[in-house]
Amino acid sequence: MLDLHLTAFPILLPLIAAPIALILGRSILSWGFATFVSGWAFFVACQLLIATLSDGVLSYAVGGWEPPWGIELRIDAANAFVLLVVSAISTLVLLYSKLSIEKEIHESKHSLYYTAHLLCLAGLSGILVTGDAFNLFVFLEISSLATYTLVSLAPDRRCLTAAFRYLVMGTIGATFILIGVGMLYMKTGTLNMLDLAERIHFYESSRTINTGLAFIMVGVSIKLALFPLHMWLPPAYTHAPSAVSAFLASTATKVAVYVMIRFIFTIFGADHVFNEMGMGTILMVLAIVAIFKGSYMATVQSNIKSVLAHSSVAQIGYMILGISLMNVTGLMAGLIHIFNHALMKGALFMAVGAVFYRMGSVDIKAFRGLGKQMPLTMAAFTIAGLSIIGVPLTVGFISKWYLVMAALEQNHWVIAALVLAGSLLAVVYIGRILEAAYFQEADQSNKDIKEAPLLMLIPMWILVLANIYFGIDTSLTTEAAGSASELLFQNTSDIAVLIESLHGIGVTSTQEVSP
Amino acid sequence: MHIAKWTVLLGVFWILLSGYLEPLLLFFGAVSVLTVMLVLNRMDAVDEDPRGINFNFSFFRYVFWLIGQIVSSSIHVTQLIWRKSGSASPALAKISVDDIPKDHRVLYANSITLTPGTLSVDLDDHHVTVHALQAPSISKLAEGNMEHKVKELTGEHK
Amino acid sequence: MFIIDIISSILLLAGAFFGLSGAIGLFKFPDFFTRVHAASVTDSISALLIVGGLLLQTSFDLNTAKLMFILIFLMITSPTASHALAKSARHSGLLALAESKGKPQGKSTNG
Amino acid sequence: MTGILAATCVAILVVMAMALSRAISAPTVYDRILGVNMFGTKTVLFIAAVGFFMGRPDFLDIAIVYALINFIGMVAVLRFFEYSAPVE
Amino acid sequence: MNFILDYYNYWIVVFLMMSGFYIVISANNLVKKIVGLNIFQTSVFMLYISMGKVSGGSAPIVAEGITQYSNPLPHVLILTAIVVGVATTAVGLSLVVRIKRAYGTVEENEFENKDDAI
Amino acid sequence: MNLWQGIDPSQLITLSIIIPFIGALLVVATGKYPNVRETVTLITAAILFSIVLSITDYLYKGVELSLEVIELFPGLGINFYVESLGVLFALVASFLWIVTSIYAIGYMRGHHEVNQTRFFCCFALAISSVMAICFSADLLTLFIFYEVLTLSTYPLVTHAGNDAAKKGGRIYLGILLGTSVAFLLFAILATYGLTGTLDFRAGGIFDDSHSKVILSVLLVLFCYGIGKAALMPFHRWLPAAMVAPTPVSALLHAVAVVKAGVFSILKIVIYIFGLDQLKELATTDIMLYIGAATILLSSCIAMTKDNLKARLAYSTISQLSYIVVGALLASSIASAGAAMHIATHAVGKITLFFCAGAIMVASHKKNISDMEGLGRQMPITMAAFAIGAISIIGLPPMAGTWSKWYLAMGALEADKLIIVAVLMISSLLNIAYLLPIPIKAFFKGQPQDGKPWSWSEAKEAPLPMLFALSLTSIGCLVLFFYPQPLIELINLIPGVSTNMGEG
Ligand code: NA
Ligand code: NA
Repeated sequence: MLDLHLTAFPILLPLIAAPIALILGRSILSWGFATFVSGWAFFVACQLLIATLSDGVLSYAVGGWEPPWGIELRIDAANAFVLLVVSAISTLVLLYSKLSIEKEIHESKHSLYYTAHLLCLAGLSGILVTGDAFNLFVFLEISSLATYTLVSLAPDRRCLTAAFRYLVMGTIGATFILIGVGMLYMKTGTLNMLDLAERIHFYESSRTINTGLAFIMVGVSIKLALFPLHMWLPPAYTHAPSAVSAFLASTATKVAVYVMIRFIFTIFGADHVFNEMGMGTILMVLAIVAIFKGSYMATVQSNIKSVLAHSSVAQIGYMILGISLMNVTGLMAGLIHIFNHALMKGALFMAVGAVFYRMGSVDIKAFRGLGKQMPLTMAAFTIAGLSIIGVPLTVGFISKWYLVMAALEQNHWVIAALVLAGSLLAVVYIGRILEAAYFQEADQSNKDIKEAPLLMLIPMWILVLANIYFGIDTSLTTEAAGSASELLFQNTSDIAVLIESLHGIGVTSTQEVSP
Repeated sequence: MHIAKWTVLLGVFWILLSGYLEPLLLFFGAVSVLTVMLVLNRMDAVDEDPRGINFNFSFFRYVFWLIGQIVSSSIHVTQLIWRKSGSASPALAKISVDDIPKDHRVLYANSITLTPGTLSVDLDDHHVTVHALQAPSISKLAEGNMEHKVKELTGEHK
Repeated sequence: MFIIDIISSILLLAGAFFGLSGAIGLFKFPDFFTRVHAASVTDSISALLIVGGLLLQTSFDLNTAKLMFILIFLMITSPTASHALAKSARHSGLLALAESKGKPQGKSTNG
Repeated sequence: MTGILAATCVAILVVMAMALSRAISAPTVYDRILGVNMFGTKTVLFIAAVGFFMGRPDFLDIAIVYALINFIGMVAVLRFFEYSAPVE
Repeated sequence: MNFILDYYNYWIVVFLMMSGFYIVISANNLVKKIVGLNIFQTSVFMLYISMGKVSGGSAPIVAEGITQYSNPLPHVLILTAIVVGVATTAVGLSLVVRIKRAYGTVEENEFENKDDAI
Repeated sequence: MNLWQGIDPSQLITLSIIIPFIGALLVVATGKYPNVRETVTLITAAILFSIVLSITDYLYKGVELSLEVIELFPGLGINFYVESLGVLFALVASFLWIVTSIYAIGYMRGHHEVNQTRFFCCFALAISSVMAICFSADLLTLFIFYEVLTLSTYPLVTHAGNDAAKKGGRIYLGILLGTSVAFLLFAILATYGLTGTLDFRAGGIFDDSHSKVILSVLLVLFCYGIGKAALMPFHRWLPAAMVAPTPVSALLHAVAVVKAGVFSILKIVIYIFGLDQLKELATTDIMLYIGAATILLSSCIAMTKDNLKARLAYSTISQLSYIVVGALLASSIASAGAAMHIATHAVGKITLFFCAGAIMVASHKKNISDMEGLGRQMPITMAAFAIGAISIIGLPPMAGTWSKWYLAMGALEADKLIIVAVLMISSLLNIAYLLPIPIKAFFKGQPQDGKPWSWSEAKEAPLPMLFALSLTSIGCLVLFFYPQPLIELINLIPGVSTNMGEG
């Protein structure tokens, strides 16, 4: 059993490192320091995942205050898994950003960038690790504020309006969550998630709790950019600095997906949220629309980062679809896609960032003929692109397989077909870019473009190779996501048992919740 | 000397407000007083130290007199308010402040403003521009009664 | 001790009365500068009386000191605020009713 | 005695309401500042009065803080108008 | 009628929330959007505080002779939420300053077409 | 002959997949020295063929070869198992890889094609994935390497890198990826959902507990999901891929791509559905008639094509449907015919493509109408073309006769007389669009002075190409006279036999 204080490390390390990175002042120093700290946080995340997989849930009362009064940090397979993803991506993006921000952020703001990045990491880790609903809101805002700052650091002035819109929508989302949590507290008198789970179901069907649920679901949907509340994402990811887009696309929305999973499965109980409240169908429909709208929009953009941003909207649709199917395989598909999508989008955005580093533009015209001039970058883009399409031997295939399998288990034949059709759209928007890179001649101006520097290629290719490795050896992802979804379904069935004992009636014949 | 006086004053003020005497809280008090002093010091470097009004007995007498003025002029203005509208005959005038020492002019202007009915709109080197609700208020002011009282404070009896 | 309550009530009610009349003056008076006078009524006499009334409620303890501080603070800052406001209005060219009606300015003493 | 305090509180509230309505429907911007400033200083009195009415004189601390903030706010607004003074 | 009177605090919350929300959506000026956001957040603070009220409970500051207090927890939570609100407003306003410098205006309809033009 | 006696038999499977892969890497490594690169390709091809031969030897000895590589999903992963149908395809592919490499060396040099390294590398990768398809033990492995084959051949199709290549590549990838993801993957997942397994098992994995309606739908999804079998209307990728140089067409048509398609259909029919299950499905006949229609229609279209490679492309589409029809007749002998047709068609069609390439290199002629009297300049090529044509038509003494014979017998056994008629008609059509070419080449366009033909007039293609196309044309003959080993191999396939009355 590892020392429980370790559970606080994922938050403390980046939080303390953030001001130090600012004080260090010189870009090279704060870069080195930030990368080191992020690497350390990743190492801790690994330890935590191993510990949760072997010993189950880790609980740590912050400041010695026992839950449900004090704030409790609870780490189980689900959040340890996502934490691993977030800290890994953060480290790689930091490694990558040294050169990338040289061309995109003014020298004087470099330390600020690293500080904001570390704060964002601290916030995200906090959201994942905390077991207290209100504390979750606070960390959510910490990470969001850092995100708005990060987005606003880009040279292009459109990042400012994008950041502002992101701030407005993000704050509304977070405030909705605050209202929801408030309503839960109003009825149950507690904020500890587990305590909430038990007390919520003491009431047959309380309007306050259901309203709270509605507010939370909408608030989280804004945060994870589920269609139609995704308006803020495309401009933000398009106009943010490339390193920031890489980091956010792979982590920020994913953590929000985790929050939705946590609320649905651990606190409210999937059966209540999906069947009694009928949110299952709503999420399912929105997810499918998100898949098609996101993919379609991606095919018509000329700015490649905008293509990837819209593609993210679609990929989030896949995750939510997985969750809305309400079976273990579906949830597993959602959780695994969090991991897989982080690998894909991270690599893609890094590749685009490398193109920007050399070409100074991310328009599709800039990609012409890059197949020859930046072979390694474009190879990385191709492989990650294939992974988005879901070609076998890449992680994309694994996610797609589980998702369609989950749909078929619930014999939603139509949905299974729609998911496959959706992934074909990815062929179009990725194909378009590859055609530009490999079949179109570069115009004269960029004949002498060289390959991206090593420091950008290494993190990019680590992600690309991970895209392939975890597409073949799926043991880690399957085990982690598997035990996570088992656990989450265990929470749900505990709640179902609780309901039964409370009301002495048989649990209504819910959708057969196959563990 | 100036710094010591202020430190004591702020310390007392801090304790008055908090009412706690535990060492930890006193320490926090000391820290906040210190910070304020630092800022004050920096500000002092900005403009020279004006000779403060000395809080002697005559000052308190003046204050009580002023309160009396406030009460009477307030009553006067209130009557004006309750009477039919249009009875106010506002007037604007400049009154010389040459005879009042520089550092007491602020007190003089504030006193004018504090007593309802008269309002010091502007204060320059030679005049204070006064706006009054009723024209006679200005002439009353011009008689110099308040001016006299302010000058008494400085101990220079003409 | 009964007497103190009576006095305190009187002061409070008087303070309230002056406050209300000042507020009414705010609406009745024709131009900005006259309204400043109405406002200063509430700032000065009304504040004096109300705080005075409250002072009588305290038994000479910390609260008394706090009330005194509030009173002193208000007495110093409200005239300054009114002055600053009037000055700013004047500087930006807002004509007082007196000037705009071309009335002879009040008798200005010795130059 | 508490009745009188209640009355005073109500009176102050009325004054505040009138000051606010004056601020909203004011012809010149300076009337608005005057209204808002008056609203601010009356709030100080209101908090103090309510404190005594509810038997919690420690509200005075809040009154003090509010008085400080109100004055600083007033000065800040005036400085802003001093430099870029749009006269409506 | 008593439905409104009994829950007057919640009506205030709803009123503030909707007006804040409306301002955020409809305001053209970015600063007004932030003002709207603040009103919206304030409504949530009201919601939390009013839920903490214990009938007959005094303000949750310990004082001798007072036994019954309102629930202090919502107040503490809202202290944090206020800090978060202030931080968000600060970031928002700093963005507005930079938008003003970059676009020369803070009116949303004006800088909408500035970018599409290039 | 079994050169690889020493090592553990099931490792041979790994070798058969890894060797071409290493070959591909070596080709890239030695890209700058063409001669070294070519020898590397040839050696790798030879080694591979020897490995496949030793696998065949083990198969005859009844040694079970299986290999579990890795588990992708709980209970599902990449696993290999050697069975006779797979060996048949592996033999065809590995042998023809050698021949095509020899041919390609001549063609690439003769036609001084650009970025040849990429060609040989992708060729090797394609073969590697073909080997994996041959020996896949379950539908998931088959699907994975089916997709890898599509992707590794995409750069070959878009070899020229110009706009036409891009358009061709777009149709190629669009249809193949589209059908495989939308239909095939969906069918595979549905099968797994229904039966809980994807393993190829003799007699099929479905049983009466599964609803016939769903199975019928699955059959349609599988048939159309395998776009490489070029069933109409999903056949347009094949003519679109004509943009690629001839060796690529040879690879696509004869060696790897289309073969993988029909091979997969046969495997699914035999090992997933099982022939007797097939009989009971409503859609079997529907797909059967679609296959028949494809045979006839594409033969007709082939006649209209003046461009030789286009005609050969449509000829392939129709020939592929022979195999699909053979499989769907749900008779053991028809399946035997289908399996055999894989080999015979491969040999025949590759000869024709080699000739087309030779004609292109030697006389820069693409259109059939310009080929009159070409026999005098290119006697060997034209002779080979004739042999290949006869084999495709299915007349003795060429290999094609056997497969068509068994197919006809199968049709009779399944008493589907209409199919017998279709086979007849299509053979006639084959004659119509293939035989005129060599005939006109030899007997038309005599020189005015009536001088008898002499070797001096010959302007043949480069030697390696000639060697390759004559080798394969001889192959057509050999397979006719000595079909025994092939027939033995086919009879090893469970439920498939070349003699009548086996049901
Ligand atoms: Na006055
Ligand atoms: Na706020």
